[in-house]
Amino acid sequence: MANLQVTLAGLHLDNPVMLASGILDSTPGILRRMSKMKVGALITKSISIKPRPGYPGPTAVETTPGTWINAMGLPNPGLNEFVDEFSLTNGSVTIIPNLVADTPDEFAKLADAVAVAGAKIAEINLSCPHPKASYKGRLAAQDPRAAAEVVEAASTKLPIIAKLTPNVTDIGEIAVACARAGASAISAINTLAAIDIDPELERPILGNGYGGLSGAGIRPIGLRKVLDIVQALTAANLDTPVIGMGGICDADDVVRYILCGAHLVQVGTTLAGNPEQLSNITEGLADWMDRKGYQNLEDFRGRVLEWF
Amino acid sequence: MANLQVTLAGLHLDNPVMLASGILDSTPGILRRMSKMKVGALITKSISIKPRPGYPGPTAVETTPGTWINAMGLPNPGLNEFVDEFSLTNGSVTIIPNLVADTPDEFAKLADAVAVAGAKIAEINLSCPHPKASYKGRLAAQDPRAAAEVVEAASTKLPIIAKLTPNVTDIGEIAVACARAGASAISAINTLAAIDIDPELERPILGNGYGGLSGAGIRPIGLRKVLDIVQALTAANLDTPVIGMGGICDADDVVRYILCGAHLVQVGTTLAGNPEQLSNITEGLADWMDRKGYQNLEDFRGRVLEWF
Amino acid sequence: MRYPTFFEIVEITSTTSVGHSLWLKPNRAWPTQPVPGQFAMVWLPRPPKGYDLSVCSAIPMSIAGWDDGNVRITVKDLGLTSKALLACSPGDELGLIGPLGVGFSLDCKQPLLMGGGVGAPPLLYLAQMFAAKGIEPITLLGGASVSEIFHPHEFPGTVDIATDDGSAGHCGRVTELLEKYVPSRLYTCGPEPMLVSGLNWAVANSVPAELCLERYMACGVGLCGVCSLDEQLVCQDGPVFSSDDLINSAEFGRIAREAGGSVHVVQP
Amino acid sequence: MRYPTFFEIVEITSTTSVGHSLWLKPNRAWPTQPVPGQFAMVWLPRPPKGYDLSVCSAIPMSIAGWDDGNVRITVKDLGLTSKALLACSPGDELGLIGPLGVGFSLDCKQPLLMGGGVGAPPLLYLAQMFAAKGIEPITLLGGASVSEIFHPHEFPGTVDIATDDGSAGHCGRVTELLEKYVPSRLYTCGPEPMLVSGLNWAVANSVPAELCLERYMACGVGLCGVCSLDEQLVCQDGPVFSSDDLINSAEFGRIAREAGGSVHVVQP
Ligand SMILES: Cc1cc2nc3c(=O)[nH]c(=O)nc-3n(C[C@H](O)[C@H](O)[C@H](O)COP(=O)(O)OP(=O)(O)OC[C@H]3O[C@@H](n4cnc5c(N)ncnc54)[C@H](O)[C@@H]3O)c2cc1C
Ligand SMILES: Cc1cc2nc3c(=O)[nH]c(=O)nc-3n(C[C@H](O)[C@H](O)[C@H](O)COP(=O)(O)OP(=O)(O)OC[C@H]3O[C@@H](n4cnc5c(N)ncnc54)[C@H](O)[C@@H]3O)c2cc1C
Ligand SMILES: Cc1cc2nc3c(=O)[nH]c(=O)nc-3n(C[C@H](O)[C@H](O)[C@H](O)COP(=O)(O)O)c2cc1C
Ligand SMILES: Cc1cc2nc3c(=O)[nH]c(=O)nc-3n(C[C@H](O)[C@H](O)[C@H](O)COP(=O)(O)O)c2cc1C
Ligand code: FES
Ligand code: FES
Repeated sequence: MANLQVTLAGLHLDNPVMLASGILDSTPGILRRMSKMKVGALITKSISIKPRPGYPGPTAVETTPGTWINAMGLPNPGLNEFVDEFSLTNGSVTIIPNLVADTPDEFAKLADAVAVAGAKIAEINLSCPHPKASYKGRLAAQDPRAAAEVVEAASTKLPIIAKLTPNVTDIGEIAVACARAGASAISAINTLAAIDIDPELERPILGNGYGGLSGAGIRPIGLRKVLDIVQALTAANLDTPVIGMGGICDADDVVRYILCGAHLVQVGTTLAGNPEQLSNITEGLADWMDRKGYQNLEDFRGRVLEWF
Repeated sequence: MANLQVTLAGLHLDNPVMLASGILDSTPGILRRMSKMKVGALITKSISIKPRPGYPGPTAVETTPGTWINAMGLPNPGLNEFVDEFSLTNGSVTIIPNLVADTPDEFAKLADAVAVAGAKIAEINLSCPHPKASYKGRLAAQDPRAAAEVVEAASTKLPIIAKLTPNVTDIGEIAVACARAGASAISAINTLAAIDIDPELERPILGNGYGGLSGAGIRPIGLRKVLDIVQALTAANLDTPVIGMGGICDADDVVRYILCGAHLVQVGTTLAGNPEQLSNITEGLADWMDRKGYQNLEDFRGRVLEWF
Repeated sequence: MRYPTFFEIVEITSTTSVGHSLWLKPNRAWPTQPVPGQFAMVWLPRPPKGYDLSVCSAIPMSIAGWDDGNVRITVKDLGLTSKALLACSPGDELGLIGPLGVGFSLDCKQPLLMGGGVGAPPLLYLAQMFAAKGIEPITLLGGASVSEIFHPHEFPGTVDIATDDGSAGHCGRVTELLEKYVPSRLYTCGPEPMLVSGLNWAVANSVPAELCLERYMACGVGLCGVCSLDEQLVCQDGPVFSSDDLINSAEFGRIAREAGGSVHVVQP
Repeated sequence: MRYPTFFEIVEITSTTSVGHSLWLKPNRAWPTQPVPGQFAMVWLPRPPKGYDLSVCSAIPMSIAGWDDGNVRITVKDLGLTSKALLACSPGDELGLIGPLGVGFSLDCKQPLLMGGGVGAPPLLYLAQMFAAKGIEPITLLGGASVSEIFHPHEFPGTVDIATDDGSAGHCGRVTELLEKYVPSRLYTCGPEPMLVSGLNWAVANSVPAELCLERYMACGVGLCGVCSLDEQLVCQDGPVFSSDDLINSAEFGRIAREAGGSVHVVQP
């Protein structure tokens, strides 16, 4: 039987399949359900210091089958209510808070609070691609120095996964900057900057106008970005693990990411209307490894790198 | 009846729907077929100075329905045979050569040759996203100065459409640099950097490994990039027209791009197996305008900009 | 594909204090007829004058009727978006994503329906579906006073009314009417305390029950999780739940969430 | 979805000088049985030792047979990729995208088939399909000498042979056999000059004809246009064309293209 175990910043996980931030993870109840799946860890919805109600709807629309545009607007109850209500210590599955903020100081404050609340590791969202229409600046994850500053500030408190946006010319450069700044892992990709327009009404579809694309259609883009990150880290002599995501729908897609060098993966959009798919994916990965005769993930991780 | 006419660098076109470079345009015969469609202009396959046989296959694969990854490798017979065989002057529809080269000088040489052969305007491909695996540098269209240099060199010979890659942090900045350097129009988007992997064989699907994503699934990304370009040009007080493309499958999609400020559009991948769709798209656009009571494209162009 | 369909308001009827009914005609037909209890996410692409789009959202609305592709919704004035919906006129356009969620089951010989407030409209659609199948439903309608009772004359079958002030029917809670009946299933929709009483009665009398619930919904399509009730998603596993689903719930009748997921206590 | 299926080579048969036949078993079944005349783009994900992947490509190969989901192709040694294909062994894997293009029509009472070289294998599959329908085909096979005639014993129905050196059957061109027959349709596949003679004979004798053509194919799926024959796409509108399609062609029998689209003249 295949052994799916993997470690992340010293943390032992049963398998490399994680729930992605923002999908079926915004309340303790739904996290409890997801923790019953065959899953290595659960990432929470992005948590900010103050509560955020989210953007006006529509917030999520399927643009082609299996591919979605969304602008939820990072709705969350805010740090205090989050820490009060979400138990980060006594679940059967590791829960990893995802943090979002505007400044390195705020990130450090969030990291401190979740560490005190028992989190062993946190993911930081450097990469929300749908700022309000008025926002014109770049995101932290679009600038290597800004990204490094945030990672440095947050990782004094607990190990940090730096989550990157694909909306950059050179994602490898950002990944290297984050790894050098102390990130324990790099995760990618967040959603692709996108909009959709209704031709009948001549207006944007989403309440927020701007949104991010995710789901089946973006998988070849996510694979390319993960490959770029793995290659850049290797070239810089860094062995920071990479968490791949973007369009994973089944076990084959997980295999694709691991073949490109990902240590772990996250699954998001495909669970819309089908949360149980998360377990199927993990089971399918074990089946695939058994069929191929692989004992451990290392037996095939990064196997396609030689082709590029 | 709606008037679909539009001008591009002084050239009068019957309608704003063009055939995109690389799709059904690599021989005089297939261009003749496409010129019988209801189409404003036809862009040729990218032409280089020397002949290029293209990459080994597989060259094109559908990753999700309607969305494709390809790495053709810019196959073309080279400038001399192109100029000999393709008539750029006496067709019923304007044929616009698309040029690809490595240096500004080469671009200028190509531009000169097609101008001599009768071309009234040329598109330059600054943005091929699937260089050979050995290539590590950035593309011209990923650097505003490099892009401007190429545009400047080529546009001394004839009016130039600068075709941009979406694989950049800030496409608006590149568009402004090209417009300032003398581009008569900006076209976008070329394909998104992508790869696909076969999990059974543990190798890349495409012969070239690296490829570019196009077709239905990328439309929301194309729309966002075109919006970014239109906003950046407007902010810089430039009225350079924009040619939008990426995932256009029907007349509604054309409307979406024009609502975002595109003056013209190009259609590519959706024609795979269905070349006649090009005429349907143009007819559908006329029907939509009639139903909406629009006389001219200006009546609705850029209409959604107020929302962003 | 969970992509919006746009509907033109063709008629506004039954403008009672419980809610205005909007009849909506789609620009692209829904592939299947909705099941009573299913809902749609509804929004105003261009709100009427005086209403600010930036504070309007997409909100869940039960399907309250179906006429050959046209959809009825019934809106109660509750807040910003519902006010804007109520200010619309025929000819205005709405966006709908739907039909969403799991509706009521229709395999029942002697259905008893119990509705309060804007819980009544989906039950009207349910009663009409039963009548179309030749089954005569009994419907209990409750409200503070007669003006709050949703269109009893529209319901096929028997209608039994209760008002708090006795201005129509039984003077008291609508749940007090339950003991008069021995149905094969109870179907109920309305304020959560009423649902709790209904569930208790059903369990005590071994009557299977289906209850249509409300929770704050940010996406409506099973992506975000904010509508969770314990481990269930109201937008996807519900909004209709069976008594078995709810009997051991830690949250039903106790807590609900607002935008962002903040908890508030359900008023008894 | 035009996405690759991977096939394991299960058997290699009929290793004649015309071509080796590879029987291929898919890892994922094709949804429909291919029509004779259709083709697949075939490539070697991992070429056998000594063959360099970087010069192998995906090349078009006619479907030469079908056995309950297993596909037969017959490969002639023509260049880099075909050499590598011929060096494969049972157990090796190939990638296929297909079935692609338009095949032969099967509604014909008295079919006459004429094949030369590796034009014969798709006609074998066609003859087998006719036989399965209870129609007895007549097949004319041509080649330079007897060793170049593709497996005449495998063809159901009558087989009539011509060789340039007279080592078997009629001494001369296969097209010289045509005048012996009055078929209801001519089906032909092989070297282009043979196809031209076939077309001329068919037109002169008012026999409808279907001709299976070859052109350089870069994508095989109707995206790039390089396989064009006049305004038609051989990969999509063909590879089987009717006499009507070809009779006024400026390119058929005259010019073809190589990789990149460079023109060369078809040798008469
Ligand atoms: C499955 C379902 C079916 C419903 N059917 C109907 C119906 O047929 N007719 C009807 O009038 N009402 C119905 N509602 C309630 C309706 O969705 C709310 O009244 C409406 O969302 C209020 O929005 P607002 O902007 O007017 O109010 P706001 O000013 O935003 O808030 C008023 C209150 O409405 C509720 N609310 C606000 N936004 C949402 C949201 N996105 N999702 C859920 N609740 C929200 C909150 O409790 C809030 O405190 C239904 C709710 C659900 C969950
Ligand atoms: C519809 C169709 C069906 C075919 N069926 C068969 C078959 O059943 N058996 C068989 O042996 N051959 C068949 N061929 C021919 C076969 O595709 C070529 O022999 C093969 O591509 C040669 O590739 P290579 O790498 O071995 O040769 P190369 O060394 O690359 O070139 C040799 C010659 O083969 C031709 N060729 C090369 N690449 C291609 C390409 N991508 N598309 C078309 N022609 C190419 C060119 O004319 C070239 O000059 C078919 C061709 C077509 C178009
Ligand atoms: C509805 C939705 C909400 C999301 N919210 C967040 C979020 O709060 N924080 C974050 O870092 N990423 C968020 N994401 C991005 C996902 O975590 C993930 O990076 C992306 O969707 C790509 O993976 P997928 O294609 O499997 O969904 C969200 C995505 C979706 C679809
Ligand atoms: C098979 C194929 C070949 C292409 N070749 C070229 C090319 O030679 N030059 C170029 O500038 N763009 C090329 N492109 C990019 C398209 O012109 C277009 O920018 C892109 O595909 C997005 O549009 P679409 O989604 O409508 O296809 C090619 C795209 C495809 C799918
Ligand atoms: S409202 Fe988002 S999952 Fe139910
Ligand atoms: S081979 Fe590309 S269109 Fe036919």
